Amino acid sequence: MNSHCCHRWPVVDLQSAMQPALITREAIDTAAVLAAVSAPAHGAVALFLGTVREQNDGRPVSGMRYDSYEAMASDVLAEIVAEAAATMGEGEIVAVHRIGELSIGDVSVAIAAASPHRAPAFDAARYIIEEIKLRLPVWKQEHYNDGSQRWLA
Amino acid sequence: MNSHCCHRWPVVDLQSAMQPALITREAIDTAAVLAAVSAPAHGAVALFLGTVREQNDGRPVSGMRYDSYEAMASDVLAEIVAEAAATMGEGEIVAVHRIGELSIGDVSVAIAAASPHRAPAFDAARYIIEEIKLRLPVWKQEHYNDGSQRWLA
Amino acid sequence: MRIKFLLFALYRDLVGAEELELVVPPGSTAADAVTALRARGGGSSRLPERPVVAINRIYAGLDEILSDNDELALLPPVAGG
Amino acid sequence: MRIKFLLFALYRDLVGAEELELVVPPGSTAADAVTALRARGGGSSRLPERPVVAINRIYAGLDEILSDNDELALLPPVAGG
Repeated sequence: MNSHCCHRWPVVDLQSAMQPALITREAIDTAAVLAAVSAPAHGAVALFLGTVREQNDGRPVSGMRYDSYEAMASDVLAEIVAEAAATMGEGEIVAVHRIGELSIGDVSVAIAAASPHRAPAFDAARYIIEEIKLRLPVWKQEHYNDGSQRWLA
Repeated sequence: MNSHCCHRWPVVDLQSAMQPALITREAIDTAAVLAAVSAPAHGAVALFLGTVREQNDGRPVSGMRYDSYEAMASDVLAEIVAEAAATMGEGEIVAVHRIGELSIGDVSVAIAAASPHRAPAFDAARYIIEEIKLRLPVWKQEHYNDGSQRWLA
Repeated sequence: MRIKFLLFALYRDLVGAEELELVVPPGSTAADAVTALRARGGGSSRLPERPVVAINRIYAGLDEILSDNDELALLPPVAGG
Repeated sequence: MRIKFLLFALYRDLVGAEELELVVPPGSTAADAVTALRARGGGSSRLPERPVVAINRIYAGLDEILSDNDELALLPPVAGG
Protein backbone atom coordinates (compact mmCIF):
# COMPACT_ATOMS: atom_id res chain seq x y z
CA MET A 1 0.00 0.00 0.00
CA ASN A 2 1.09 3.54 -0.69
CA SER A 3 4.30 2.23 -2.20
CA HIS A 4 3.89 4.76 -4.98
CA CYS A 5 4.05 7.70 -2.63
CA CYS A 6 7.19 7.37 -0.62
CA HIS A 7 10.32 5.38 -0.03
CA ARG A 8 9.72 3.09 2.87
CA TRP A 9 12.39 0.58 3.65
CA PRO A 10 11.65 -2.41 5.80
CA VAL A 11 12.83 -1.88 9.34
CA VAL A 12 14.92 -4.76 10.66
CA ASP A 13 13.38 -5.63 13.99
CA LEU A 14 14.93 -8.50 15.92
CA GLN A 15 11.92 -8.78 18.16
CA SER A 16 9.50 -9.46 15.36
CA ALA A 17 12.04 -11.59 13.49
CA MET A 18 11.59 -14.39 16.00
CA GLN A 19 8.18 -15.83 16.80
CA PRO A 20 7.39 -15.74 20.52
CA ALA A 21 6.52 -19.46 20.45
CA LEU A 22 8.21 -21.84 18.06
CA ILE A 23 8.51 -25.58 17.55
CA THR A 24 11.52 -26.19 15.32
CA ARG A 25 13.67 -28.94 13.84
CA GLU A 26 16.66 -26.60 13.65
CA ALA A 27 19.36 -26.12 16.28
CA ILE A 28 18.34 -23.41 18.73
CA ASP A 29 20.41 -20.24 18.49
CA THR A 30 20.59 -19.14 22.13
CA ALA A 31 22.14 -15.78 21.28
CA ALA A 32 19.31 -15.03 18.86
CA VAL A 33 16.74 -15.94 21.50
CA LEU A 34 18.39 -13.54 23.96
CA ALA A 35 18.65 -10.82 21.33
CA ALA A 36 14.98 -11.22 20.46
CA VAL A 37 13.83 -10.24 23.95
CA SER A 38 16.47 -7.64 24.76
CA ALA A 39 15.43 -4.01 24.65
CA PRO A 40 16.56 -0.80 26.35
CA ALA A 41 13.41 -0.81 28.49
CA HIS A 42 14.10 -4.25 29.94
CA GLY A 43 16.60 -4.29 32.77
CA ALA A 44 16.17 -7.99 33.54
CA VAL A 45 16.42 -11.05 31.32
CA ALA A 46 15.84 -14.60 32.56
CA LEU A 47 16.85 -17.40 30.22
CA PHE A 48 16.19 -21.08 30.73
CA LEU A 49 17.88 -23.74 28.64
CA GLY A 50 17.04 -27.41 28.70
CA THR A 51 19.76 -29.64 27.27
CA VAL A 52 20.09 -33.34 26.58
CA ARG A 53 21.83 -35.03 29.47
CA GLU A 54 24.37 -37.79 29.12
CA GLN A 55 22.48 -39.99 31.55
CA ASN A 56 19.06 -40.51 33.04
CA ASP A 57 18.19 -42.61 36.07
CA GLY A 58 21.86 -43.60 36.12
CA ARG A 59 21.74 -45.08 32.61
CA PRO A 60 24.11 -43.61 29.98
CA VAL A 61 22.24 -41.96 27.12
CA SER A 62 23.67 -41.70 23.62
CA GLY A 63 21.04 -39.37 22.17
CA MET A 64 17.44 -38.30 22.30
CA ARG A 65 14.61 -38.14 19.84
CA TYR A 66 11.89 -35.53 20.43
CA ASP A 67 8.58 -36.21 18.76
CA SER A 68 5.58 -33.92 18.82
CA TYR A 69 2.05 -33.34 17.66
CA GLU A 70 3.46 -30.38 15.83
CA ALA A 71 0.36 -28.46 14.85
CA MET A 72 -1.09 -28.72 18.34
CA ALA A 73 2.24 -28.13 20.06
CA SER A 74 2.64 -24.81 18.27
CA ASP A 75 -0.77 -23.72 19.53
CA VAL A 76 -0.17 -24.93 23.08
CA LEU A 77 3.24 -23.26 23.29
CA ALA A 78 1.77 -20.00 21.99
CA GLU A 79 -0.98 -20.28 24.60
CA ILE A 80 1.52 -20.89 27.42
CA VAL A 81 3.61 -17.92 26.31
CA ALA A 82 0.52 -15.73 26.11
CA GLU A 83 -0.47 -16.71 29.64
CA ALA A 84 3.00 -15.88 30.94
CA ALA A 85 3.03 -12.59 29.04
CA ALA A 86 -0.35 -11.61 30.48
CA THR A 87 0.94 -12.19 34.01
CA MET A 88 4.29 -10.53 33.36
CA GLY A 89 2.91 -7.37 31.82
CA GLU A 90 5.47 -5.15 30.09
CA GLY A 91 8.28 -7.12 28.46
CA GLU A 92 9.11 -9.70 25.82
CA ILE A 93 9.06 -13.48 25.83
CA VAL A 94 10.41 -16.06 23.41
CA ALA A 95 10.07 -19.82 23.86
CA VAL A 96 11.50 -22.34 21.39
CA HIS A 97 11.27 -26.12 21.58
CA ARG A 98 13.37 -28.25 19.29
CA ILE A 99 12.19 -31.61 18.01
CA GLY A 100 13.85 -34.39 16.02
CA GLU A 101 17.12 -36.16 16.77
CA LEU A 102 19.27 -34.42 19.37
CA SER A 103 22.74 -35.21 20.70
CA ILE A 104 24.08 -34.97 24.23
CA GLY A 105 24.42 -31.32 25.21
CA ASP A 106 22.07 -30.04 22.49
CA VAL A 107 19.60 -27.40 23.61
CA SER A 108 16.08 -28.88 23.48
CA VAL A 109 14.25 -25.87 24.86
CA ALA A 110 15.10 -22.19 25.28
CA ILE A 111 12.90 -19.72 27.10
CA ALA A 112 13.80 -16.06 27.46
CA ALA A 113 11.78 -13.47 29.34
CA ALA A 114 12.79 -9.82 29.53
CA SER A 115 11.08 -7.35 31.78
CA PRO A 116 11.79 -4.02 33.42
CA HIS A 117 12.13 -5.99 36.69
CA ARG A 118 13.67 -9.29 37.66
CA ALA A 119 10.86 -11.04 39.53
CA PRO A 120 8.41 -11.03 36.60
CA ALA A 121 11.15 -12.20 34.23
CA PHE A 122 12.11 -15.14 36.44
CA ASP A 123 8.50 -16.03 37.11
CA ALA A 124 7.61 -16.01 33.41
CA ALA A 125 10.49 -18.29 32.42
CA ARG A 126 9.73 -20.65 35.27
CA TYR A 127 6.01 -20.74 34.49
CA ILE A 128 6.67 -21.59 30.86
CA ILE A 129 9.00 -24.51 31.51
CA GLU A 130 6.65 -25.93 34.15
CA GLU A 131 3.67 -25.69 31.78
CA ILE A 132 5.69 -27.20 28.93
CA LYS A 133 6.38 -30.20 31.15
CA LEU A 134 2.68 -30.47 31.98
CA ARG A 135 0.95 -29.96 28.67
CA LEU A 136 3.11 -29.45 25.60
CA PRO A 137 2.42 -32.46 23.33
CA VAL A 138 6.06 -33.48 22.99
CA TRP A 139 7.57 -36.87 23.76
CA LYS A 140 11.11 -38.02 24.04
CA GLN A 141 12.73 -41.29 23.29
CA GLU A 142 16.09 -41.96 24.84
CA HIS A 143 18.70 -43.83 22.87
CA TYR A 144 21.14 -45.90 24.88
CA ASN A 145 24.69 -46.94 24.19
CA ASP A 146 23.63 -50.56 23.65
CA GLY A 147 21.38 -49.50 20.75
CA SER A 148 18.11 -49.86 22.66
CA GLN A 149 15.65 -47.03 23.15
CA ARG A 150 12.75 -46.09 25.38
CA TRP A 151 9.93 -43.52 25.38
CA LEU A 152 9.96 -41.45 28.53
CA ALA A 153 6.80 -40.67 30.44
CA MET B 1 57.38 -29.60 38.88
CA ASN B 2 58.25 -32.87 37.22
CA SER B 3 58.57 -31.06 33.95
CA HIS B 4 61.71 -33.07 33.28
CA CYS B 5 59.89 -36.37 33.37
CA CYS B 6 57.04 -36.21 30.95
CA HIS B 7 55.25 -34.16 28.40
CA ARG B 8 52.19 -32.72 30.02
CA TRP B 9 50.21 -30.24 28.04
CA PRO B 10 47.79 -27.93 29.73
CA VAL B 11 44.21 -29.12 29.34
CA VAL B 12 41.91 -26.38 28.10
CA ASP B 13 38.97 -26.46 30.46
CA LEU B 14 36.24 -23.88 29.94
CA GLN B 15 34.87 -24.44 33.40
CA SER B 16 38.09 -23.56 35.15
CA ALA B 17 38.89 -20.84 32.63
CA MET B 18 36.19 -18.62 34.15
CA GLN B 19 36.16 -17.80 37.84
CA PRO B 20 32.84 -18.65 39.49
CA ALA B 21 32.65 -15.13 40.94
CA LEU B 22 34.14 -12.16 39.15
CA ILE B 23 34.04 -8.37 39.38
CA THR B 24 35.25 -7.01 36.06
CA ARG B 25 35.68 -3.79 34.12
CA GLU B 26 35.39 -5.65 30.82
CA ALA B 27 32.21 -6.23 28.81
CA ILE B 28 30.51 -9.43 29.93
CA ASP B 29 30.59 -12.22 27.36
CA THR B 30 27.24 -13.90 27.91
CA ALA B 31 28.06 -16.83 25.64
CA ALA B 32 31.25 -17.51 27.61
CA VAL B 33 29.30 -17.43 30.87
CA LEU B 34 26.83 -19.97 29.49
CA ALA B 35 29.64 -22.14 28.11
CA ALA B 36 31.40 -22.08 31.47
CA VAL B 37 28.52 -23.79 33.26
CA SER B 38 27.38 -26.13 30.49
CA ALA B 39 28.25 -29.79 30.82
CA PRO B 40 26.75 -33.08 29.60
CA ALA B 41 25.57 -33.86 33.13
CA HIS B 42 23.54 -30.66 33.43
CA GLY B 43 20.15 -30.76 31.78
CA ALA B 44 19.05 -27.35 33.02
CA VAL B 45 20.68 -23.94 32.77
CA ALA B 46 19.22 -20.77 34.25
CA LEU B 47 20.77 -17.49 33.20
CA PHE B 48 19.99 -14.07 34.58
CA LEU B 49 21.16 -10.89 32.92
CA GLY B 50 20.85 -7.42 34.37
CA THR B 51 21.16 -4.65 31.81
CA VAL B 52 21.23 -0.89 31.95
CA ARG B 53 17.76 0.49 31.30
CA GLU B 54 17.02 3.58 29.28
CA GLN B 55 14.94 5.02 32.06
CA ASN B 56 14.38 4.79 35.79
CA ASP B 57 11.45 6.22 37.72
CA GLY B 58 10.27 7.66 34.45
CA ARG B 59 13.44 9.69 33.91
CA PRO B 60 15.48 9.03 30.74
CA VAL B 61 18.94 7.67 31.52
CA SER B 62 21.92 8.23 29.22
CA GLY B 63 24.32 5.87 30.96
CA MET B 64 25.33 4.35 34.26
CA ARG B 65 28.48 4.25 36.31
CA TYR B 66 29.00 1.26 38.59
CA ASP B 67 31.41 1.78 41.44
CA SER B 68 32.48 -0.86 43.93
CA TYR B 69 34.61 -1.67 46.91
CA GLU B 70 36.37 -4.04 44.60
CA ALA B 71 38.41 -6.15 46.98
CA MET B 72 35.46 -6.70 49.29
CA ALA B 73 32.99 -7.15 46.42
CA SER B 74 35.06 -10.02 45.03
CA ASP B 75 34.94 -11.75 48.40
CA VAL B 76 31.22 -11.13 48.92
CA LEU B 77 30.32 -12.35 45.44
CA ALA B 78 32.41 -15.49 45.94
CA GLU B 79 30.64 -16.03 49.26
CA ILE B 80 27.19 -15.61 47.70
CA VAL B 81 28.07 -18.03 44.90
CA ALA B 82 29.42 -20.55 47.42
CA GLU B 83 26.19 -20.35 49.42
CA ALA B 84 24.10 -20.93 46.29
CA ALA B 85 26.34 -23.80 45.22
CA ALA B 86 26.05 -25.47 48.62
CA THR B 87 22.26 -25.34 48.37
CA MET B 88 22.17 -26.41 44.73
CA GLY B 89 24.45 -29.40 45.12
CA GLU B 90 25.67 -30.94 41.84
CA GLY B 91 26.18 -28.35 39.11
CA GLU B 92 28.13 -25.26 38.10
CA ILE B 93 27.62 -21.58 38.83
CA VAL B 94 29.22 -18.46 37.38
CA ALA B 95 28.39 -14.91 38.48
CA VAL B 96 30.00 -11.83 36.93
CA HIS B 97 29.37 -8.20 37.85
CA ARG B 98 30.69 -5.45 35.66
CA ILE B 99 31.77 -2.08 37.03
CA GLY B 100 32.83 1.17 35.44
CA GLU B 101 31.00 3.19 32.81
CA LEU B 102 28.16 1.32 31.10
CA SER B 103 25.84 2.32 28.28
CA ILE B 104 22.14 1.64 27.84
CA GLY B 105 21.61 -2.06 27.12
CA ASP B 106 25.01 -3.14 28.47
CA VAL B 107 24.98 -6.22 30.65
CA SER B 108 25.87 -5.22 34.21
CA VAL B 109 25.47 -8.64 35.79
CA ALA B 110 25.33 -12.19 34.44
CA ILE B 111 24.53 -15.21 36.57
CA ALA B 112 24.43 -18.73 35.17
CA ALA B 113 23.54 -21.85 37.11
CA ALA B 114 23.57 -25.31 35.57
CA SER B 115 22.22 -28.35 37.32
CA PRO B 116 20.89 -31.78 36.46
CA HIS B 117 17.43 -30.40 37.30
CA ARG B 118 15.64 -27.15 36.66
CA ALA B 119 14.41 -26.13 40.11
CA PRO B 120 17.87 -25.95 41.72
CA ALA B 121 19.22 -24.03 38.71
CA PHE B 122 16.45 -21.43 38.86
CA ASP B 123 16.71 -21.15 42.64
CA ALA B 124 20.47 -20.64 42.55
CA ALA B 125 20.32 -17.87 39.94
CA ARG B 126 17.50 -16.17 41.79
CA TYR B 127 19.24 -16.43 45.15
CA ILE B 128 22.40 -14.88 43.77
CA ILE B 129 20.76 -11.82 42.23
CA GLU B 130 18.70 -11.23 45.37
CA GLU B 131 21.80 -11.43 47.57
CA ILE B 132 23.74 -9.19 45.19
CA LYS B 133 21.03 -6.57 45.62
CA LEU B 134 21.23 -6.94 49.39
CA ARG B 135 24.92 -7.07 50.11
CA LEU B 136 27.32 -6.73 47.21
CA PRO B 137 29.23 -3.48 47.82
CA VAL B 138 28.45 -1.95 44.44
CA TRP B 139 26.83 1.40 43.77
CA LYS B 140 25.44 2.94 40.67
CA GLN B 141 25.26 6.48 39.49
CA GLU B 142 22.77 7.28 36.78
CA HIS B 143 23.70 9.80 34.14
CA TYR B 144 20.84 11.78 32.66
CA ASN B 145 20.37 13.37 29.29
CA ASP B 146 20.69 16.86 30.79
CA GLY B 147 24.21 16.04 32.04
CA SER B 148 23.23 15.63 35.69
CA GLN B 149 23.82 12.48 37.67
CA ARG B 150 22.60 10.78 40.82
CA TRP B 151 23.73 7.91 43.05
CA LEU B 152 21.00 5.32 43.46
CA ALA B 153 20.16 3.81 46.81
CA MET C 1 -19.13 -41.01 10.73
CA ARG C 2 -15.40 -41.12 10.02
CA ILE C 3 -12.87 -40.37 12.74
CA LYS C 4 -9.21 -39.81 12.02
CA PHE C 5 -6.99 -41.10 14.83
CA LEU C 6 -3.57 -39.59 15.38
CA LEU C 7 -1.02 -41.60 17.33
CA PHE C 8 2.22 -40.51 18.93
CA ALA C 9 5.30 -41.94 20.60
CA LEU C 10 4.53 -45.13 22.53
CA TYR C 11 0.97 -45.30 21.23
CA ARG C 12 2.22 -45.05 17.67
CA ASP C 13 4.55 -47.96 18.32
CA LEU C 14 1.72 -50.01 19.83
CA VAL C 15 -0.70 -49.41 16.97
CA GLY C 16 2.00 -49.48 14.32
CA ALA C 17 0.60 -46.43 12.54
CA GLU C 18 0.81 -42.65 12.75
CA GLU C 19 -2.81 -42.27 11.77
CA LEU C 20 -5.78 -44.38 10.82
CA GLU C 21 -9.45 -43.89 10.20
CA LEU C 22 -12.39 -45.75 11.66
CA VAL C 23 -16.12 -45.39 11.14
CA VAL C 24 -18.04 -45.02 14.41
CA PRO C 25 -21.78 -44.54 15.03
CA PRO C 26 -23.08 -40.96 15.09
CA GLY C 27 -23.18 -39.65 18.65
CA SER C 28 -20.04 -41.52 19.66
CA THR C 29 -17.89 -39.95 22.34
CA ALA C 30 -14.11 -39.85 22.31
CA ALA C 31 -14.21 -42.74 24.79
CA ASP C 32 -16.38 -44.75 22.40
CA ALA C 33 -13.90 -44.12 19.59
CA VAL C 34 -10.99 -45.24 21.77
CA THR C 35 -12.94 -48.41 22.61
CA ALA C 36 -13.47 -49.02 18.89
CA LEU C 37 -9.77 -48.54 18.22
CA ARG C 38 -8.74 -50.92 21.02
CA ALA C 39 -11.20 -53.49 19.68
CA ARG C 40 -9.09 -53.79 16.55
CA GLY C 41 -6.89 -56.08 18.60
CA GLY C 42 -3.15 -56.59 18.32
CA GLY C 43 -1.05 -53.77 19.73
CA SER C 44 -4.06 -51.46 19.69
CA SER C 45 -5.63 -53.47 22.49
CA ARG C 46 -2.69 -52.46 24.69
CA LEU C 47 -3.63 -48.78 24.46
CA PRO C 48 -4.95 -47.45 27.75
CA GLU C 49 -8.72 -47.45 28.14
CA ARG C 50 -8.74 -43.80 29.11
CA PRO C 51 -5.86 -42.00 27.41
CA VAL C 52 -5.47 -38.23 27.31
CA VAL C 53 -7.01 -37.05 24.03
CA ALA C 54 -7.19 -33.96 21.88
CA ILE C 55 -9.96 -33.31 19.39
CA ASN C 56 -8.91 -31.16 16.46
CA ARG C 57 -5.73 -30.10 18.27
CA ILE C 58 -7.38 -29.10 21.54
CA TYR C 59 -7.28 -31.07 24.77
CA ALA C 60 -10.72 -32.63 25.29
CA GLY C 61 -12.58 -34.82 27.74
CA LEU C 62 -13.29 -38.44 26.87
CA ASP C 63 -17.02 -37.79 27.19
CA GLU C 64 -16.94 -35.23 24.42
CA ILE C 65 -19.16 -36.16 21.47
CA LEU C 66 -17.37 -36.42 18.15
CA SER C 67 -18.38 -35.02 14.79
CA ASP C 68 -17.77 -36.43 11.35
CA ASN C 69 -14.15 -36.03 10.21
CA ASP C 70 -12.88 -35.07 13.66
CA GLU C 71 -9.18 -35.60 14.35
CA LEU C 72 -8.86 -37.56 17.57
CA ALA C 73 -5.31 -37.60 18.92
CA LEU C 74 -4.29 -40.07 21.60
CA LEU C 75 -1.59 -38.47 23.70
CA PRO C 76 0.82 -40.44 25.87
CA PRO C 77 2.02 -38.64 29.02
CA VAL C 78 3.94 -35.66 27.67
CA ALA C 79 7.68 -35.40 28.24
CA GLY C 80 8.87 -32.15 26.68
CA GLY C 81 11.45 -29.72 27.93
CA MET D 1 45.90 4.28 66.72
CA ARG D 2 45.58 4.98 63.00
CA ILE D 3 42.40 4.11 61.15
CA LYS D 4 42.15 4.18 57.37
CA PHE D 5 38.71 5.22 56.18
CA LEU D 6 37.46 4.09 52.77
CA LEU D 7 34.63 6.04 51.18
CA PHE D 8 32.38 5.11 48.29
CA ALA D 9 29.75 6.60 46.02
CA LEU D 10 27.66 9.26 47.76
CA TYR D 11 29.84 9.21 50.88
CA ARG D 12 32.93 9.77 48.76
CA ASP D 13 31.27 12.78 47.19
CA LEU D 14 30.31 14.15 50.62
CA VAL D 15 33.78 13.76 52.11
CA GLY D 16 35.56 14.64 48.91
CA ALA D 17 38.07 11.82 49.26
CA GLU D 18 38.34 8.11 48.47
CA GLU D 19 40.30 7.43 51.61
CA LEU D 20 41.73 9.28 54.56
CA GLU D 21 43.41 8.43 57.82
CA LEU D 22 42.56 9.61 61.33
CA VAL D 23 44.11 8.85 64.68
CA VAL D 24 41.58 7.67 67.26
CA PRO D 25 42.06 6.58 70.90
CA PRO D 26 42.85 2.90 71.53
CA GLY D 27 39.66 0.99 72.30
CA SER D 28 37.58 3.05 69.88
CA THR D 29 34.66 1.33 68.22
CA ALA D 30 33.66 1.72 64.58
CA ALA D 31 30.94 4.10 65.79
CA ASP D 32 33.54 6.21 67.62
CA ALA D 33 35.62 6.42 64.47
CA VAL D 34 32.60 7.49 62.42
CA THR D 35 31.90 10.18 65.01
CA ALA D 36 35.50 11.38 64.71
CA LEU D 37 35.20 11.50 60.93
CA ARG D 38 31.91 13.45 61.05
CA ALA D 39 33.51 15.88 63.52
CA ARG D 40 35.88 17.00 60.75
CA GLY D 41 33.00 19.13 59.57
CA GLY D 42 32.21 20.17 56.02
CA GLY D 43 30.66 17.44 53.87
CA SER D 44 31.84 14.82 56.36
CA SER D 45 29.32 16.09 58.90
CA ARG D 46 26.58 15.09 56.47
CA LEU D 47 27.57 11.43 56.68
CA PRO D 48 24.95 9.36 58.52
CA GLU D 49 25.60 8.82 62.21
CA ARG D 50 25.20 5.07 61.85
CA PRO D 51 26.28 3.98 58.36
CA VAL D 52 26.80 0.40 57.34
CA VAL D 53 30.49 -0.38 57.78
CA ALA D 54 33.03 -3.02 56.90
CA ILE D 55 36.23 -3.58 58.80
CA ASN D 56 39.04 -5.01 56.70
CA ARG D 57 36.59 -5.94 53.92
CA ILE D 58 34.08 -7.71 56.15
CA TYR D 59 30.69 -6.36 57.19
CA ALA D 60 30.92 -5.39 60.85
CA GLY D 61 28.80 -3.94 63.63
CA LEU D 62 29.31 -0.34 64.72
CA ASP D 63 30.11 -1.55 68.23
CA GLU D 64 33.09 -3.54 67.02
CA ILE D 65 36.36 -2.38 68.57
CA LEU D 66 39.00 -1.30 66.09
CA SER D 67 42.66 -2.20 65.97
CA ASP D 68 45.58 -0.13 64.79
CA ASN D 69 45.74 0.15 60.98
CA ASP D 70 42.25 -1.24 60.45
CA GLU D 71 40.52 -0.34 57.21
CA LEU D 72 37.10 1.05 58.03
CA ALA D 73 34.84 1.30 54.98
CA LEU D 74 31.65 3.37 55.10
CA LEU D 75 29.14 1.79 52.77
CA PRO D 76 26.14 3.63 51.34
CA PRO D 77 23.08 1.48 50.68
CA VAL D 78 24.26 -0.94 48.00
CA ALA D 79 22.73 -0.82 44.53
CA GLY D 80 24.33 -3.54 42.45
CA GLY D 81 22.80 -5.83 39.88
